Amino acid sequence: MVVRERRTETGLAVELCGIPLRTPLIPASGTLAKEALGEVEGVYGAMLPKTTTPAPRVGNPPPRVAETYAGMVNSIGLQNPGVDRFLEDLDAFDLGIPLFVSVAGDTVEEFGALCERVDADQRISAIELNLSCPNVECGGLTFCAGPASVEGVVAACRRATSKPIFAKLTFEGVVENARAAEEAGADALTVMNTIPALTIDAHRREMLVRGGLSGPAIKPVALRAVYDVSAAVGVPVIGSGGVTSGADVAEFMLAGATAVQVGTASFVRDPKEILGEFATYLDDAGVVAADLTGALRDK
Amino acid sequence: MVVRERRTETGLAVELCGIPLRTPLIPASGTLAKEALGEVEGVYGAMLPKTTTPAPRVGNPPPRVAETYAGMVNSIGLQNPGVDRFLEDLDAFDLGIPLFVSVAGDTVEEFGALCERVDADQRISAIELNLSCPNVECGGLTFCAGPASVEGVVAACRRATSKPIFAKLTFEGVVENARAAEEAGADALTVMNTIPALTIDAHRREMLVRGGLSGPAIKPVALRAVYDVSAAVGVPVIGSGGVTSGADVAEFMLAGATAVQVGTASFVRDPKEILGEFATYLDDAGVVAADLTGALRDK
Amino acid sequence: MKFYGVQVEERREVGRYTVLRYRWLGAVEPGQFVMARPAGWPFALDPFLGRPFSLYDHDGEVASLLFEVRGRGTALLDRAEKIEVSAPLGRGFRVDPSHKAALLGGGVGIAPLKALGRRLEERGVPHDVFLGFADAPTAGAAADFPGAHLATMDGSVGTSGTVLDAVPDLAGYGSVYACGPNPMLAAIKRAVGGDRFCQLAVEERMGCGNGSCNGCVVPVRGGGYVRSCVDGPVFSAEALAW
Amino acid sequence: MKFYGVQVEERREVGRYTVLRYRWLGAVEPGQFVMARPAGWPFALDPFLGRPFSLYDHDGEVASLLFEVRGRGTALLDRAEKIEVSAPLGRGFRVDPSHKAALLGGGVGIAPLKALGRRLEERGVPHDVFLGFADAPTAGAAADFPGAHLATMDGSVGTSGTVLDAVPDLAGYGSVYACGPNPMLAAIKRAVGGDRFCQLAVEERMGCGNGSCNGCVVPVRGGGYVRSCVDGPVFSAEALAW
Ligand SMILES: Cc1cc2nc3c(=O)[nH]c(=O)nc-3n(C[C@H](O)[C@H](O)[C@H](O)COP(=O)(O)OP(=O)(O)OC[C@H]3O[C@@H](n4cnc5c(N)ncnc54)[C@H](O)[C@@H]3O)c2cc1C
Ligand SMILES: Cc1cc2nc3c(=O)[nH]c(=O)nc-3n(C[C@H](O)[C@H](O)[C@H](O)COP(=O)(O)OP(=O)(O)OC[C@H]3O[C@@H](n4cnc5c(N)ncnc54)[C@H](O)[C@@H]3O)c2cc1C
Ligand SMILES: Cc1cc2nc3c(=O)[nH]c(=O)nc-3n(C[C@H](O)[C@H](O)[C@H](O)COP(=O)(O)O)c2cc1C
Ligand SMILES: Cc1cc2nc3c(=O)[nH]c(=O)nc-3n(C[C@H](O)[C@H](O)[C@H](O)COP(=O)(O)O)c2cc1C
Ligand code: FES
Ligand code: FES
Repeated sequence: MVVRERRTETGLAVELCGIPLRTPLIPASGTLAKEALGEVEGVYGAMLPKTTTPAPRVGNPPPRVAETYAGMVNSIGLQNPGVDRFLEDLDAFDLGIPLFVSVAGDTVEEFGALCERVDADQRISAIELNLSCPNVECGGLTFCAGPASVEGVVAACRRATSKPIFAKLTFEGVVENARAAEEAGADALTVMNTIPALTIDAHRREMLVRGGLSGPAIKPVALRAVYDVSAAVGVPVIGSGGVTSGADVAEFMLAGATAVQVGTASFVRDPKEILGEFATYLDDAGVVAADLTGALRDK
Repeated sequence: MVVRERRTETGLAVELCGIPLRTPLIPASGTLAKEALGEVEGVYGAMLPKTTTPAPRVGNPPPRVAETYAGMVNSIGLQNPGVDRFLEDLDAFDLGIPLFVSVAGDTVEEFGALCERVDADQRISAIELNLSCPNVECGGLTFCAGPASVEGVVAACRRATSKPIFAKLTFEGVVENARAAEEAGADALTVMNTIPALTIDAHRREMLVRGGLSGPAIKPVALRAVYDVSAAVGVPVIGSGGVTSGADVAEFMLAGATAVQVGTASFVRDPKEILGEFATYLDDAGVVAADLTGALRDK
Repeated sequence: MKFYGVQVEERREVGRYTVLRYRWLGAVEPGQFVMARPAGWPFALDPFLGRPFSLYDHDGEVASLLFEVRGRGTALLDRAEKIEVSAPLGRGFRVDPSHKAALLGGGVGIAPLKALGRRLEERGVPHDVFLGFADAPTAGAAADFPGAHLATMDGSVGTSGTVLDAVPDLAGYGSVYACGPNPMLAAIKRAVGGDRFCQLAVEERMGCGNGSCNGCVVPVRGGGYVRSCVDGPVFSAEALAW
Repeated sequence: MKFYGVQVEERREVGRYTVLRYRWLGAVEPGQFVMARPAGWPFALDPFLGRPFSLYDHDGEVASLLFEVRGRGTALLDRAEKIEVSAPLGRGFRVDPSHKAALLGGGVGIAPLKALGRRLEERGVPHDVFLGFADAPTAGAAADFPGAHLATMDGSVGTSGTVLDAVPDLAGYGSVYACGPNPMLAAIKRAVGGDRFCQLAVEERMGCGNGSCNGCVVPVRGGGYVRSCVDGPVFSAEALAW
């Protein structure tokens, strides 16, 4: 397969906050289980498990997922075993590539404590702050809505760890929040999380899922956010939102992303195909991945 | 066809701000040209042409539209002949059903002046304020971003006209903006406009269209906005965003909408089919359209 | 999730349901499922998510799905000549070799019972099959289950009532296997009681099918939720919190 | 926009292009186009928008489209057995009966020239056809235009250069009809000059095809834009601002 070729292997490499990535692809937090790791061998440049929280969370009652036109709405509610158990089981995600973790707290203090906790762990190369999960009201939109709260959380985390911090932002006010996160010392910005959405079963006349929209449907919105944010800040941007094909990966990098996360698409496609398409795109264009970042504006 | 049946005809009727509508469907502003009126006979409960502005606008240079996954991004730039010429030609949109007009200004004064101008015109039963066009920077997100500016514009328009005013809102901060618009005297709220988005041609490495995302892709986001807004305000809500099928119409009404706008879908389907599906839905469910509004919460 | 494009070798209707056959080599456990959808190019956008379906039957070379057209996904699948399927997923039925078995299926919940029945045959485990349907048209699917005892809600075929009403003496069975809507499974669990071997195949809405999305959870005893796509879809009755 | 589901009666390849034939009764003007896409149920999501294609040929009963596979839309259309098409749209070529005509097509811009050629035949208007292509493979499409003069950018077939280079004496034609990429049309407009009858068929990206979205605009003399789907796609050269 294309990605096995030496030339392409090299052509796929990028660097994120000084961390070398074999490919610019990263699994979006919450979309790749350890049970599925066998399917993604060779695809990703870094590993990123589901967000962990201070205490265990059972998550929301079903139904938790519903299909929408070219996308899905989910309301998982950050189900996770809590940070202690999470760190115990973390070795399962060791694929010999850089390991990132995503953390979410309900308060500034919790975020800080989580980072302090993770800071001590040598296996972990960077921390993504989930500032934007739309279905945890406290840790979500309400709490992390504005630049002030973003700045507060990131600053607290900055004090708590020397590891690179990625602030994962939601779509609302993304540019202002991005500037605030950079100000407060974020090393990179993940743009963006799901968009608040709702699905209804017209025939049963009942609400199905109130949560976040993801998948191809939101790609143009995420692309706009990545483009605007990377124009407004100096730190690297990690693109997330609807990446489904190799061309999508290229579009996000052209828009300004240094690395790109694949989430929902991995539920409906073999991620190897996405990397293969991207490698073919690079070969056809005669460029290497690292050259693409922001190449749109340079034109 | 189903919609011809007497019973269904009656079952389709709704009332919006005291204005009786034969069906709950309204063409979304900017998505139905007079050249296409022949195709929509019998479909809509009211007519709503493209937004007009004080002076003529030539609009943005092409490309203005690009397809996305289950949607499209447009950047028309409010091309229109200006309010004088618009009113001269308005008779072309007289289909014997209530006639609404959409107006947009770059300043509070312009909005007020437009409403005053329109107020004198007996053909017009209501005015929609386009507070949210994402590709007119001045009249768009920057100018009309927050509750304060929304309140300012609506208040000025309220003073300028006794006709019902619909404030058309964008997705960002929609609930706060909805409350502000109601406070300032809006008679109804149109929720929502397109979502800021961007498309890129990866192979040509160039930007295609920077504008607003519409179509099925955004339906779950609009549904969430309609649900949250109708829970927060007392005035009727007009749903807009991705309505593509009869079931979609039902979902928006169940979420709280009194009437529903069909935009992008009319480019790719015969709107008659959408009304037909909705009429069949009503027959199967044994309810009339007016009963659906907010029926989700009542359950 | 990796999807494999396969040709629909045969499409037939049984009762109100559709049966699609496609070539599939490799092992399949009774109670396992696949994610399926009509083929797309190079990926499918409509429907976007795969849909989970029990493997209805498999002879080592040809697998089949039995499904009811409910919404867009199954409607499109029903029209498809080429479909995309995942490999067999999840944990199937554990078999209790030592007791006479009752197999209970409700509606499309009959799907996993065919392969299970064959497995029990092979193991020489005596068993009876009981199928519950809404009405006569759907009950037509029983044609695929010779000798099965039937019940219909409207009483038009077999016993009047639920599949449980079709079982003369539930106590006479040392092990029970069931698949159907959650309320039916809960009723069966109550009827069987805690002391007997009882396996239930659940049908939750799914996103990914491989454990990644946490969308398909069922509540378990002791609190919390587990993912039915990797920890199920077949569970021991006592493990479930309903 | 109303789309009609039609069966693809015949699919053939000419050069690098695909020709699809489908039944269509009713009048068609040379230069008119349709919005087309593969059939969906009950509506299409992939691709979401129809794609505009000139009506390549029409004998009163069967219409055909000639297209190049560029992206997802044409790739899917190329695979389709059932497609959805709008009624013929837009303003076609006005015909100048009184002068010898030159028909110039570039790449897929050759599509509307076939029906136009026939129309000129019927009217007894003498005309020559000139076709420009990138290379020999695409030039294979000229097989559908017996007697046409060819040019290829790589010089592998016919004159080396653009379609204009294939025209020995442009001044010898009282009227000019052309279709192709905007730069080619602009060059032809310059070459022809303002004094002669010159009709250009433009190809802008479209959203709706019926005038509703204002997406397909071209700049016109005197400033501003007009919609090419209703005011075109064929324009008098002097009307365009390029
Ligand atoms: C492990 C497993 C095995 C299954 N095996 C079969 C089978 O063998 N045959 C079969 O016909 N069906 C089976 N189902 C159910 C099947 O997945 C759904 O009927 C299907 O997803 C509906 O898709 P749709 O797009 O047609 O309907 P949608 O448009 O998605 O929904 C239409 C209706 O179907 C209901 N529905 C949607 N998803 C499910 C679901 N997962 N379970 C129950 N109801 C649902 C919705 O509530 C809605 O009322 C199985 C489900 C699971 C989880
Ligand atoms: C009135 C009219 C008549 C046309 N007639 C024909 C015809 O007879 N045969 C034919 O092959 N094509 C014709 N075209 C062009 C055709 O519409 C595009 O090639 C098609 O829309 C591409 O769709 P896609 O999804 O495959 O490509 P996309 O994925 O949409 O785009 C792929 C590439 O095609 C280019 N492209 C997209 N749309 C257009 C467009 N409208 N015009 C030019 N380039 C475009 C894009 O820039 C991109 O580089 C016509 C266009 C118009 C407006
Ligand atoms: C089922 C599901 C679970 C998710 N869980 C998390 C999570 O735990 N933490 C987080 O930061 N983002 C989470 N997300 C958001 C994704 O990481 C991603 O940002 C978003 O889905 C947009 O990307 P996509 O369209 O490629 O999926 C989740 C998304 C989905 C679909
Ligand atoms: C091509 C196009 C032009 C539009 N022009 C306007 C406009 O002039 N004024 C306005 O208020 N909204 C305009 N809109 C937004 C629509 O009215 C509608 O609110 C939005 O598209 C979401 O609905 P939809 O998904 O059904 O299209 C336009 C949308 C499109 C696609
Ligand atoms: S379906 Fe995604 S975890 Fe089970
Ligand atoms: S394509 Fe919509 S106006 Fe021409």
